[in-house]
Amino acid sequence: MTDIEQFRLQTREWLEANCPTSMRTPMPIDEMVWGGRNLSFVSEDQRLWFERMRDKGWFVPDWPVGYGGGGLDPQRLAVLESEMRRLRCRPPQINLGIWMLGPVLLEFGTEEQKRELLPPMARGEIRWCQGFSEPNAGSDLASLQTSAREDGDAFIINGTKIWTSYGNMSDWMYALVRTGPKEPKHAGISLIVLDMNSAGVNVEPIDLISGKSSFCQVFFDDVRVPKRQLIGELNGGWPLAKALLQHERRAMSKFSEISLPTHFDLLEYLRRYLPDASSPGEIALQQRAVSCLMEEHAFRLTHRRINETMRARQDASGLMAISKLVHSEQERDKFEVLLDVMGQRALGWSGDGFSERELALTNTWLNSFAQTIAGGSSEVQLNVIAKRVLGLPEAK
Amino acid sequence: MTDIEQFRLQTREWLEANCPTSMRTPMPIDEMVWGGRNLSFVSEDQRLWFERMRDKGWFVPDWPVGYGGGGLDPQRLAVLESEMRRLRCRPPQINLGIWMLGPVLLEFGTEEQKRELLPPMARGEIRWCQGFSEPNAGSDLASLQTSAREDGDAFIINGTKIWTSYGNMSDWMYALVRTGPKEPKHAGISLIVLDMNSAGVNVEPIDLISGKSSFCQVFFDDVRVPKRQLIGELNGGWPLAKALLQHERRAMSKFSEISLPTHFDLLEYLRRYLPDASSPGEIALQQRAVSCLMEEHAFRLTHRRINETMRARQDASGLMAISKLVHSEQERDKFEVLLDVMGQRALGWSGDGFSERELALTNTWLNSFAQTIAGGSSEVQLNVIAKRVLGLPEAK
Amino acid sequence: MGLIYNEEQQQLQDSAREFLAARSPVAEQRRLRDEAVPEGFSLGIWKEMLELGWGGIAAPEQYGGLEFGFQGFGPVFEEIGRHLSSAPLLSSVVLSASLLESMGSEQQREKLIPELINGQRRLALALDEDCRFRPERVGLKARKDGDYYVLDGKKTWVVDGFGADGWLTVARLEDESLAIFLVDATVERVQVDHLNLVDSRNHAALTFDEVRLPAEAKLPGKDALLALETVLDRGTACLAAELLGMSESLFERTVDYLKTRVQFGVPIGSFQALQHRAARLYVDLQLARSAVLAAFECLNDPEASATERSSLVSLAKWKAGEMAHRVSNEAVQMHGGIGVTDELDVGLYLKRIRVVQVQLGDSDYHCERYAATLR
Amino acid sequence: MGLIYNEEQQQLQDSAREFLAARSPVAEQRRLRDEAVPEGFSLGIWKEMLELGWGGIAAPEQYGGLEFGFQGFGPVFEEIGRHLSSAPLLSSVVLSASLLESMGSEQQREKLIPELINGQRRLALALDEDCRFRPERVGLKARKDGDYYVLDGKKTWVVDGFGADGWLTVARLEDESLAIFLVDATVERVQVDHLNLVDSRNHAALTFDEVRLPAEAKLPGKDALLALETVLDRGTACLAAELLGMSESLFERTVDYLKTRVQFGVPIGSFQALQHRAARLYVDLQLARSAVLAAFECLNDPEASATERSSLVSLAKWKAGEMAHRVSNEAVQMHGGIGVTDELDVGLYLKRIRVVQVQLGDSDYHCERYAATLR
Repeated sequence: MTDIEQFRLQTREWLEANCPTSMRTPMPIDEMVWGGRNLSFVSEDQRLWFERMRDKGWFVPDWPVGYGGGGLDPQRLAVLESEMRRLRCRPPQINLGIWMLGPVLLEFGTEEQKRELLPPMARGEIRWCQGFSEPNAGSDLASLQTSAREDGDAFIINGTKIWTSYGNMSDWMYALVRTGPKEPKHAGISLIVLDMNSAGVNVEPIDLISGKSSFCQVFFDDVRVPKRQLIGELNGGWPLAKALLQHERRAMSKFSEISLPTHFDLLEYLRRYLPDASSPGEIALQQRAVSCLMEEHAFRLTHRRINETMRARQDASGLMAISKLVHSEQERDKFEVLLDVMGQRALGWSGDGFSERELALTNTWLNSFAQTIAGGSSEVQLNVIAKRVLGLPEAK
Repeated sequence: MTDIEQFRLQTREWLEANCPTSMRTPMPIDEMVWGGRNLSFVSEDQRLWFERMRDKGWFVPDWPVGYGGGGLDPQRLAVLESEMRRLRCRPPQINLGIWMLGPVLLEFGTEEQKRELLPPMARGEIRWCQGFSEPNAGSDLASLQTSAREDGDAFIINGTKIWTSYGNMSDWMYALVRTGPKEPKHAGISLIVLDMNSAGVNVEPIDLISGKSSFCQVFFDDVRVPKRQLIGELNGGWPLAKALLQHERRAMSKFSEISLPTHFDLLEYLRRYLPDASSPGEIALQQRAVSCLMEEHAFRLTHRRINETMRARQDASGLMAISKLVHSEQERDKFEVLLDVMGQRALGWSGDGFSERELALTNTWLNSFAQTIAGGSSEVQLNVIAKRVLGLPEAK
Repeated sequence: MGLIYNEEQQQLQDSAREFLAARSPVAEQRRLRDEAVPEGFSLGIWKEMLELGWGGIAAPEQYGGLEFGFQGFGPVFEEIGRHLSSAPLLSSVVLSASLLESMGSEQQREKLIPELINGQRRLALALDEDCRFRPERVGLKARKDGDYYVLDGKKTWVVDGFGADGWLTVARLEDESLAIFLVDATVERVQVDHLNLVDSRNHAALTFDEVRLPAEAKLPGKDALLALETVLDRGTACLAAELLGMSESLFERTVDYLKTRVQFGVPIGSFQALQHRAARLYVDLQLARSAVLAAFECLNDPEASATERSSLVSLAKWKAGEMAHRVSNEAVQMHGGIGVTDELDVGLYLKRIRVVQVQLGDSDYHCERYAATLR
Repeated sequence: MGLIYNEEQQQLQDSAREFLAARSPVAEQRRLRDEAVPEGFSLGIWKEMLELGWGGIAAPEQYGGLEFGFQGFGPVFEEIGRHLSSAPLLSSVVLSASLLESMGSEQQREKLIPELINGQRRLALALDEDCRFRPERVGLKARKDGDYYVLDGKKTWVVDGFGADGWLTVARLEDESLAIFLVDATVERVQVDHLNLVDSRNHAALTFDEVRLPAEAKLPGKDALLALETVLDRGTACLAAELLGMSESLFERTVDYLKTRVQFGVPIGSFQALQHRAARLYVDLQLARSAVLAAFECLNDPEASATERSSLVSLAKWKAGEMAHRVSNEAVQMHGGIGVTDELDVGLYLKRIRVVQVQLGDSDYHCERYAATLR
């Protein structure tokens, strides 16, 4: 038996012995364990699974042991992941620190920063949030304005960050700030990390058209951050930001893999709310709904095609470039049809007059508007396809 | 009785006596009289009406008598026009010279040019065509390349013009040419007139996707044009071109008033080709066709609103800016639906297998593609609405 | 009138705009929502509207109306839409007073119409039973029992039904014909449930559990379905005007945003893709306005046939609905991240537009109805 | 196979592309049109295609086929579309040979399939009678008369029906069931009219005036409708692949034009509005490709149910048709003035796309058929 085969065997045994069966089921969004100072569990199994994986260093199986990781090589990492998939193990902890900041720290951080920041991250003791977008810097990140002025051994931060997920429940933030106000836009940006408990940090959750949300706006009012919390070079944040954004894309896809967003099956609703279409208007609506289902079907097939293309080691970049655009727009289109099918029943806001599922549908519908904007708006996606995939010239 | 009332009475009597009754019916497109050297008539009435109006100078009722016009003041001109409308008199002659070049000559021409060019125009002896567009200068007229090089008392013309309507049946052309190759784009353009019989002029009709067309491409190969045929200043053609384009818009609307384009009534075709929609697909198609009819209805109402707005002396410029766009796109959309309704019956090209009307429909459908391109493409129309009506900033 | 507002209509629009901007701006709608005012409107502002004479715009002088003509509601509802204002003008006046005028007894008309016009009384129309609008599919039963009628069944989406003084309730008689009953809110065995929709207005569900009504509660007029159609056409045109007003306001906000919001160093309105999309919205807005004005012109024309009327009203609601749909979606998208926050008014418009799109028939319904006029 | 071509399919595509680019480029289609070749294809090139083995791609070895599997037709029809090539591969092989295989007698199969595959014989399917595709609405009657059948009625849009050696004709028997007759072209009282459509291909109308056929002309297989459905699914998938190939070629030409055509001093492809529209076409093309490949995968899978098959085939034709429609309209519009001239190939693609969109069912038909699989 090779070493790898042996590792697979041991891992399988360990997982079977240590992953509670209730942690081998699909994970509802409110059963995610986020780590951090205010750690809490909804079940004993959840706590056990968290602690056992933490003690193996397997929150971050491929990080060096010295920083609290599992020290696995890529081959062993792949084995662990495939065994976890096989048993359908839930991820024991979810944390932007691990997914996004960690890899960047490993690449760009000083030894001191790694020793200070990575081990608590690897133990799930700190919940991290991200400070990138600003009210005047959405798609155009380079024009961010939150400033970090040098003052002795510290930076003084002023400004505001927006769309920070769970900003109100996080312990630390990694943020892009402007340290070089006179440099051209990209050149004056730095990456810093800061404790959300620092004096002068204020967090306000943002109400969306769909109601309460996990997004926050974070305000900085003369917040003092020690200079050693600068990651990378002063004014050298842009390449780090790009690295982080790449990790973000990977994290987003991982996130969508493990989370179970409420899915509304158009066909099911058609059958329930329009069981026997008889008038011309109803029949036309039904056919429109079917077109919508067909578009979804074609997209599911395209998703499969992406996987097959990658497995065949062919170029799938063009297909991947359309994926977010198509998915978010199809969701929006589906809700438009659902609204037509359900009439006012799809427009309930609260109260006993509507079923829970109907209210969830309204909520998801209104959230769908954010999906064609957040994470690269449809317009940005179209620009990318036009330029990178089709090779059309820069807009004049 | 005022002079004007008397003029109205006399005009009415004269028209009733001199306009043959067959010339008081709607005019099919192939019964237009275009004037020119190769004048021909399809009926004796047509010839009579042409000659009688010519002899009154009423091809150009408001031009000075000295140039062959009728010498009417604006008030009398309005009377003549309203009396002709009342009797539904056909226009006795159609000529781009009268509609477009004439007014520009009257404003910008030298006395000599007026004496030489206007009277034959006023008698319908010369058929004029227009040389503006070039293969590389469509929407962007200022980048035209047909050159006129000075050589003694003449210009030598080289290059090509495209989309010249009836170029192969016209006697003279007014053309924009580049006389100042080094000046910035607008500044090096001049307006000249030339005899299509000149040596070196070659005309080729353009075949369209719909088949034969009245559009031509005109080639100039060292064509010699006397300098006195330059209209306006050397390199001063741009303002004249703008004036001509304004007359063109007016001429186009006049032309669409008097011509009877083959109209295809969607409702009639729905009744004939989809008399009893029964399957869901057919019903959905029918409802789609009805949406199309509703859009047409809303546009007809908008047309009426434009008229009412203007009569009330309110600003109708925004509404007028959408008119061409909406009309041309609705026509195209209508044919898309007609194709769905009629299947292959809408796709006949020739032969006995199709009715004449079916073949005309195919032809009109294919021509409809030109309508969203010619005379200011839909893209140009949208730019105009965005900038002039909505006041959005110039595209960066 | 015609397809542009005449002088009186223009004056009405100006005064409505002035009044609503001052007394019932979007912020007021936000307040009503945040304070969860159960009626969904402010009684005080409603009284002020009636003092301006809005209640009597179309009503005959003999019942205290101004007899201005139905055309007067066009500019008023446009402005109501523009300011997202909320009031029982549609439910109690346009629908209920009109229905009483055509179906009520002389006694009912003389007593009730003036009260509706001056706000002493507020009625609502109880018609819908399904999630899609189908006025002919009435299942609520009215059984004759001696001198009484007994009503049994359910109504839903009763606009302004909560807190109303009564409901004009459409019911099916034993012979399958339709009848309209004036059900006083004080009557027993009617359960009223508040339905909280995304627009935070007043919508109610009514449950009639063997409700006994005196015979005179049944409006005596003949052919309830025909009367209903006429009245619904009026209401539908008003909703189309409301959609138009909302969309125009939302479009103006969006164009302003395109001019002022800077990204990549330029106003985003200089991006050609957004320019073309904005231009297409403008086109849609203009076509919708023409259709809405034509509907009011027709409603005001005593010579217009029922077919003409339903054709033009359905065209107006269809086109205004389709247009409002596009405008609201694009408004959110073009505002980007901030467009999905509750802080901006864009979301309030979007939500109200969706509700109005559905009320009294959505696009599919009105397309079908327009098609029927082509036969 | 899967949703990407495997190695054999890739080879087939490469060789088809090479062959068609050399022997049957768009210019050849233009020549056939200008010379008004009545068959709409070149016999020589057809023979060459058969020599390449295209006739035998799916046919069993026992009848001289290659038994490569139906998946082989995907890349071939894609390339046929890309080059606008014209040949009776669909009519004589995909439709007719398949139909004979499932419905013919052993004798018929053994004699005819090899002849179809090697081009000795050419058959066409005579099914349509109406202007919209409805395979179940067959009106042409077949009456039994002693040892004979008498056919009476009309067929239209018979693809490659002109000059064919015979027509597989779908007829309705006296008991209302469907049957398929092999009608030899030499038989009397069949009138063949050439229908000249915008794509200048071979379309025919057939008139059967009391045509007497021997009893064995009726294919003996059971359940003609079921067999027909299977065969039509194959043909439909091939048309979807043809649409895909045409659209991809047209899209590439358009993107090239956007990059090279200069207006106002810049390539028009730098205008953002056009960029976004081009990007959306790319999206549509990719979704359509996935659907087309899935249809071929399913047709090649012996375990797939009839429902799965019709669902995926209808999805492919629907999506490819909708996509091709958009691509062709935008290709003309983006090419501007020159896009409407006959000089450019854009118009030839547009016209062929419109015909293929309609053949074997347009988008409405396939949307309806897909819907039926959801029940």
